[in-house]
Amino acid sequence: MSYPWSEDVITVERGPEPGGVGGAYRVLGETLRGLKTVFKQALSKPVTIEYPEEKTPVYPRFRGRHKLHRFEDTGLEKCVGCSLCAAACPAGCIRVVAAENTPDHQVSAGERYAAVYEINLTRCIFCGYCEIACPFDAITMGVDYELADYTRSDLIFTKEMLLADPIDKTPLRAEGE
Amino acid sequence: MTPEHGNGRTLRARDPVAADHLAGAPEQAATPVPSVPAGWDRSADLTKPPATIPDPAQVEVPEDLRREIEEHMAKYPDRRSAALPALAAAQRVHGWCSPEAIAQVAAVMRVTPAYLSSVVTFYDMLNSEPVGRHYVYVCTSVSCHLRNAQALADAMKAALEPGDDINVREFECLGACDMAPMCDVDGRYIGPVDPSEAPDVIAAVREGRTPLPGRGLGDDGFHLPWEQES
Amino acid sequence: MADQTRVLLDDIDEPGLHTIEVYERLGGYQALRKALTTMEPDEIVAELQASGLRGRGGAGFSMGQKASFMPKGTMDKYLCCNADESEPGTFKDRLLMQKNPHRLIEGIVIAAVAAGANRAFIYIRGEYVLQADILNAAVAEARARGYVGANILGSGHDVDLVVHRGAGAYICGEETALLDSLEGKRGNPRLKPPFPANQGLFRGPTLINNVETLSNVPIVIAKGAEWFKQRGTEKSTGTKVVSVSGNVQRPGNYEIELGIPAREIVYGLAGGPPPGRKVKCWFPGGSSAPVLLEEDLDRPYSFESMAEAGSMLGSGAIIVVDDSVPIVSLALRVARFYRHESCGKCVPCREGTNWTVKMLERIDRGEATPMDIEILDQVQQNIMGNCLCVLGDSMAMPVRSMIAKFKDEFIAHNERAREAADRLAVGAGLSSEPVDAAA
Amino acid sequence: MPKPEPKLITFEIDGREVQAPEGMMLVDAARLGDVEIPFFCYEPKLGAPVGACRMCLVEIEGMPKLQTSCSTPVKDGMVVSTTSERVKQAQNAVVEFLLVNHPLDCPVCDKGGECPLQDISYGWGAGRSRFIEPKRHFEKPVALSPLIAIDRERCILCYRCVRFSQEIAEDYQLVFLERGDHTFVGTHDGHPYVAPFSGNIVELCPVGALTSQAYRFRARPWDIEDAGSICTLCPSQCNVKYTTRDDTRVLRVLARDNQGVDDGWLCDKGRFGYQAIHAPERVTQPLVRDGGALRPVSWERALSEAARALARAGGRSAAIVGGQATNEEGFLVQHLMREVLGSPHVDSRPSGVLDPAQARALARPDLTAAVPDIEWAGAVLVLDTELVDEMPILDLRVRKGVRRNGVRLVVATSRPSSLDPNARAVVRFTPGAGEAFLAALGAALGDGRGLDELAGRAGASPEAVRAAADALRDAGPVVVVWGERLSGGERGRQAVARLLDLARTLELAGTEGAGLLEVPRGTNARGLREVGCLPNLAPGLADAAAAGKSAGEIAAAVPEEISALLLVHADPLSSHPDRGAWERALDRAGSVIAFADFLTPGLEEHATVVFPSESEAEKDGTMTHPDGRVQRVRQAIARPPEVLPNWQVLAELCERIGKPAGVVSGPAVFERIVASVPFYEGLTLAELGGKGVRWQERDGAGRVPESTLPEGGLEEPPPLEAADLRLGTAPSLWSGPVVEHSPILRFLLADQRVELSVEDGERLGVSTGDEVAVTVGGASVRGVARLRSDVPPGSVFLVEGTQSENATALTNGRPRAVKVARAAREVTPA
Repeated sequence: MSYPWSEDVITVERGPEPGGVGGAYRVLGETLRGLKTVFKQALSKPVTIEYPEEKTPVYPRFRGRHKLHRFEDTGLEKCVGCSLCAAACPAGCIRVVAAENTPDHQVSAGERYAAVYEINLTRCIFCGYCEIACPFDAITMGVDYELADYTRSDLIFTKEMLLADPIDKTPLRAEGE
Repeated sequence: MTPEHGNGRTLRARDPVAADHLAGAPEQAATPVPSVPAGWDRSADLTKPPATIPDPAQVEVPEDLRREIEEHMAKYPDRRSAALPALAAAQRVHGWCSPEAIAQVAAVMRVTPAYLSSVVTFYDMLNSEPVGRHYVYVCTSVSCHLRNAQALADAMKAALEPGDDINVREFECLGACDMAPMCDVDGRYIGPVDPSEAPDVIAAVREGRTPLPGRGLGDDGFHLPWEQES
Repeated sequence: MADQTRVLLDDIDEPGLHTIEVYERLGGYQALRKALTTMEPDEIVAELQASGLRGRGGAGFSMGQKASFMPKGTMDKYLCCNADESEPGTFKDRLLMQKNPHRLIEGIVIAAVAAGANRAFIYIRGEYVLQADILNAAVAEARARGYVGANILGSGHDVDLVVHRGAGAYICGEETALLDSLEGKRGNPRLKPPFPANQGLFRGPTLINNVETLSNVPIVIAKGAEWFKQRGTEKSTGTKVVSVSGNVQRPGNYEIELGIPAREIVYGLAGGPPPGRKVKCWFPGGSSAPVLLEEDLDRPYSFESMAEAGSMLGSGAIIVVDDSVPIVSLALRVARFYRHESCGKCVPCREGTNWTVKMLERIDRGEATPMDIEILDQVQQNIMGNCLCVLGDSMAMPVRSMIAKFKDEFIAHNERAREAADRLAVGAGLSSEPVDAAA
Repeated sequence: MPKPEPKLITFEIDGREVQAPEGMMLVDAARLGDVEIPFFCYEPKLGAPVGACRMCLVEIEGMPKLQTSCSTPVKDGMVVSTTSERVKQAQNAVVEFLLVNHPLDCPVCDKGGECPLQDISYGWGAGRSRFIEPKRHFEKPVALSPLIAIDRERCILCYRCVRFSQEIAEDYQLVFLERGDHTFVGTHDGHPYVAPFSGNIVELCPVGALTSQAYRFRARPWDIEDAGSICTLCPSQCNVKYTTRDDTRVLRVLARDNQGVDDGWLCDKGRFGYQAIHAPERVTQPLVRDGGALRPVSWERALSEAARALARAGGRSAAIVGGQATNEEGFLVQHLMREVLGSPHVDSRPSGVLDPAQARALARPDLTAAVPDIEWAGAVLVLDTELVDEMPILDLRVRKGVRRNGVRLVVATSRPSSLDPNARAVVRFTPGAGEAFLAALGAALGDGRGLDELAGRAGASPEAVRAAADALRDAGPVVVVWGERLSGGERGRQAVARLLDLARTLELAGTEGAGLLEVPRGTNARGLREVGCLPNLAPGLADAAAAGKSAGEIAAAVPEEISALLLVHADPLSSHPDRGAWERALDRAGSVIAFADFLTPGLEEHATVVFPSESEAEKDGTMTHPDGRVQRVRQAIARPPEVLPNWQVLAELCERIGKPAGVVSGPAVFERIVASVPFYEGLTLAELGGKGVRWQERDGAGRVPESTLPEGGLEEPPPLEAADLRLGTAPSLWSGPVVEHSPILRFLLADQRVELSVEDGERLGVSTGDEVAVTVGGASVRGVARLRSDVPPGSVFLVEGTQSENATALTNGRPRAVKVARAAREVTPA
């Protein structure tokens, strides 16, 4: 099943060659467009956000603090402790220790669950690889960015912390706002 | 999360992949679930001891059976060759290859019961579960299939009554395609058999008579309807 | 109506042929006497080779050549008679063993002496109870007369013969699976090489031949290779017992010379399909042979010609299918047989037969798409040639040939089944579609 | 059968020329040319290939069909393609077929990340499956045994586990049931698969179908690290890999293939015994007896109390070294005793005295067989040892030799052996009559004079002895695997003399591949002997300056001549014969100082100071295999905070008593050993590396002290005393602290059972399952009777080393006549 090379060829549309009269017009046009932006900003009011009273809204795709999820119907954890997030993590900040579900102690939907799930947020680089690696959508990147604390050890988030909703909701910005 | 399987088995929601697979494919819920042999789901009974070669001192073997197995063992350069005849003999004594029967054969042959279990479950004529002592194998393989063997098999099953000590089963080719549709009653081939004769056959087996006398392969003067009598 | 050429079946209707008295009266055991008292083992092998006798079990390999592969030496050597006749459509060995057991025994002893084997086994399928009893009685008679046992006819040759009953497994007809089964194990085929002629039963060199092949041996020895070669074609010498079954008016065993047109067998000897029916397709060599169509009946019935037609002569079992049979049900029946009989050792056969049955069931229920028929065909291709033994191919070949020759019927069957299922579903109120839309 | 020497041939694979030994399977030979052929079922360790998985199909020029490369030996000039279109299609097809019923639950599967099926699907699969029917689904996982879980959905029926059970362990308990696509792996009638080597199937499984109950879900492959070491639980000293997590926990033990030692297998004790390392009952801090009970104390206090007690006792102290001690520990113990305290009393053998001349003869390099010699010998004599209990991995080696190379096996033991069915000749002799048996065998090998009389003295049948002699005679090189039990007891010296005489008769010394191989009681018995832990032998098997007392004599000499006992990895109450004498000795000793990882009842009651000992995974040092292979024990995980290395504690004791040992590290102790043992000359830890080195194969081997085999002058074995029943005892693999403290192994823990012949059972009115008492002198041991048809009448067997009712209560190094009676109507001891 060979793959025809022709399917991979992408035609690139190029602009006109630089130089000449057309080139000079284009340069002038672009310069004016740039100046327009400069003058507009120079005349606008400065933006000041009164943090922490007021919080910067973030885009929905912002990668903030991680969240672990449960199934809505059964309340079971989605995480099965497969440790793929830990494997994918370039910072090595996730630690998972799995254990086996028993009929009287059913934590997740699979055979196994994460007995320990810790993310060391002081090390996390918020790359989102854990989210991509997760085969069950059990971990996603939330939008919370308020991640300051007095001691480093408090920033090692445990499973319970990651499963819980944050106390303050971070305001969201609509796409394109 | 726990769709019922067609065979009454409940799929536990322990396997998310499996569960999602089924939940997300409603059109497949109608398709029959693969047939599965009983042992697949069975856990080992951890209270039992491991099944090693039984000590002859611990197993009592009927004298006739022991003698027959030993005779079979003597016929071959390797005693294990006697496994099939020995198991067949034990099945004649016990009705099926019960764990007890296997233990007796294992004790005489000095092999592990598992060795014999694996042989028993491989062959169609050795029964690893209790069945009737008499058997009626109805051939439903290609040639018989072409001559409506399925109807005969269904008629045989329908003719069974509760309490019958008869094992009626559809069987793959019995090597008697000229007699199709045919059946094998306790080793006697009879055919061609019309489905309407099924109750008679079953009744004969039940009562210990010879079913359809004269129409068995080894019977005197047996010939197929289209053959001239010689 | 065509005639049979009766060589192997010449005295088959003689009453009491299975007893040694009648057999000897008709000239039995003379070939054995000739072979043991006047010929060296090498001469017997040469004679068999010269006769061109080909194995009648399915593969059609030269019997004499097979015997010549047996190594010389003093190690324990064995001969196995393959009497595990289980290929659907085949029932010739049953007849030979039941009616003329002594000729088989005679052939076995001659072949064993030729191969240098001093232990022989008849592996007979477990279902053949009557035949096994007859054989056992015949062996006892032959032993009492000194044809079997130590120092046969004072020749110094020893051949011990044991009738070993199987217990119901088609795969044990495969020669290496037969060896495993005879050793008391599960009947799983073995890897080849080593071939049985080098390392077979109990790790000793072993010659394995079919009942019909071995029954021919006394004839070859008694009448000579030249006489034998005059029958049949140049490459398929001798006569062949053909089992005809299925939708014909007179199913049965017919002995013919190889090379006569198949139509003569199907229409002439077996009476053709029932009145008003036409031949839809036919298996020329048991259920594992690719099916042929009506027009192929005019081909000569021989090993080469059947191979040329894209099928095979196999064990010489013709199954005739008439036009009342839906091809999907036939394919499913064949596939189910092989799924049931697959030993499960190698992956393509185990999973391939299983998958094929599931796809055919889906077509039968009308749940398939035309792409599925494509996949079904590719799965058969993936099975063929990739398995440990030929069982996988035995399903793939006929199923593939049916797809190739009746593809439209597969598609039509699926369509019809789907429409029927839809109507049923609507009737039961299971479908979301409005009733009038379906009507 | 001699080891074949293959010659090199050249073949072509994927366009490159590759050299390979002739007859090598193509799949292996391809690897020599850096061509990888995928496979599942192929495993050369399991014997002949089965060709079941069809994954390794390749195209070979001149062959019409694709061939399985696992079963095709390479030939000169062969042209092979593994990348042709046909091969690729076959590979895709097989992967697709395999995944037809294999669940895609890799995230929850223990094998995920180290799974051949995953790798091969990625590497050689088509990437998608066209199978849209529902897959099989089952309850999962189900137990196959308390040690192993089986997930039949995932099984691809590759034959590896069943082949292991049938062809390697030969227990034939694990089989395929049903056939076709219904085939599954199982046991007879739902019995669990419990056998000494069952754990190996977990390692063999190429998918996640067989998983270890102990390891299930503990970690994923990227969470763990491997640490190579050796197993120290028995003299087999199998090479292992500890799977560790976070440097603090051992999660799993895997085999590390070393042809010279273990052939890549492990017994279940070695595989699952690691759990004892993390058992809460383990001693992890120093204890001192205070107010009648052992209490945790500081190291300072424990060390000073121990040093004071030893210094006070001086020459009246004695040391018992257990088999688990490393060479370093053993060397320091004898140094502490001989050089620091001036006491010659140090012993590492539980019973009897080894004559110095005999010790040197047994150590002769030309007389010692290496482990692989068993596999290629002409004949193997297993003498007075039950390998499966005492050195399990050798049991597999013997089976392999018999199965694959037709080695003639002769079993000569008192108790029926698990190797009996494989043996060409089996001799049963009366317990303790090994000497007489050897005399009879010598007679049978010679002119046969007096054979009947001698066989009678051994309680053996003369025909059996003759059959054994016939099997050994002219067989080619003979390896004698003999149990240390033979050399124990009162007549041990005479028995060893007979053994050496047999070696002379069979010309073991001059023959390549022949020799003696001792199965000692302690793991490092050979090493300890060579570093001087015997009462009359100094390091290097030199004569000791002053002869000390052997273990039995030490027990008898307390308290008159000996007041302080140093027990290093030893509890004589459970491991040494004559339990009564040891009870008295420990009771009366002024101080009992122990190195231990578990408080056995003997220590619990009698020890005055207990130093916590490192577990095998925390230790660094060397051990010497019974065939002379010096191997390294390497630290895999961190020690618990309060545990110090034993060598350091011993060195500290030397220093506190006033004569510093002058060693600053474990390797420094090894250097001292190398300097003191002439035949270890020049050995370095680097040279030992991962697989160890047999010192016999080095230049230093010539420096073993001179010895000659005795000729003539052998004493006649004593006649059998009249007795109703004679007692034989044997250790069980499933006894000892490791089994007691590994939760997963506890179900195997050996209980005392009394094995009797059927005849004796009937005579005494005892049947299987009865509670009976075995009585001798004033002592008695209770157990459950088991009538066995293969036990010879007149013998009765008990287990040594059980938690309670230990058979050592009845043994004193002499064959003893015992009485057996139902416990309910126990007779008063005569």
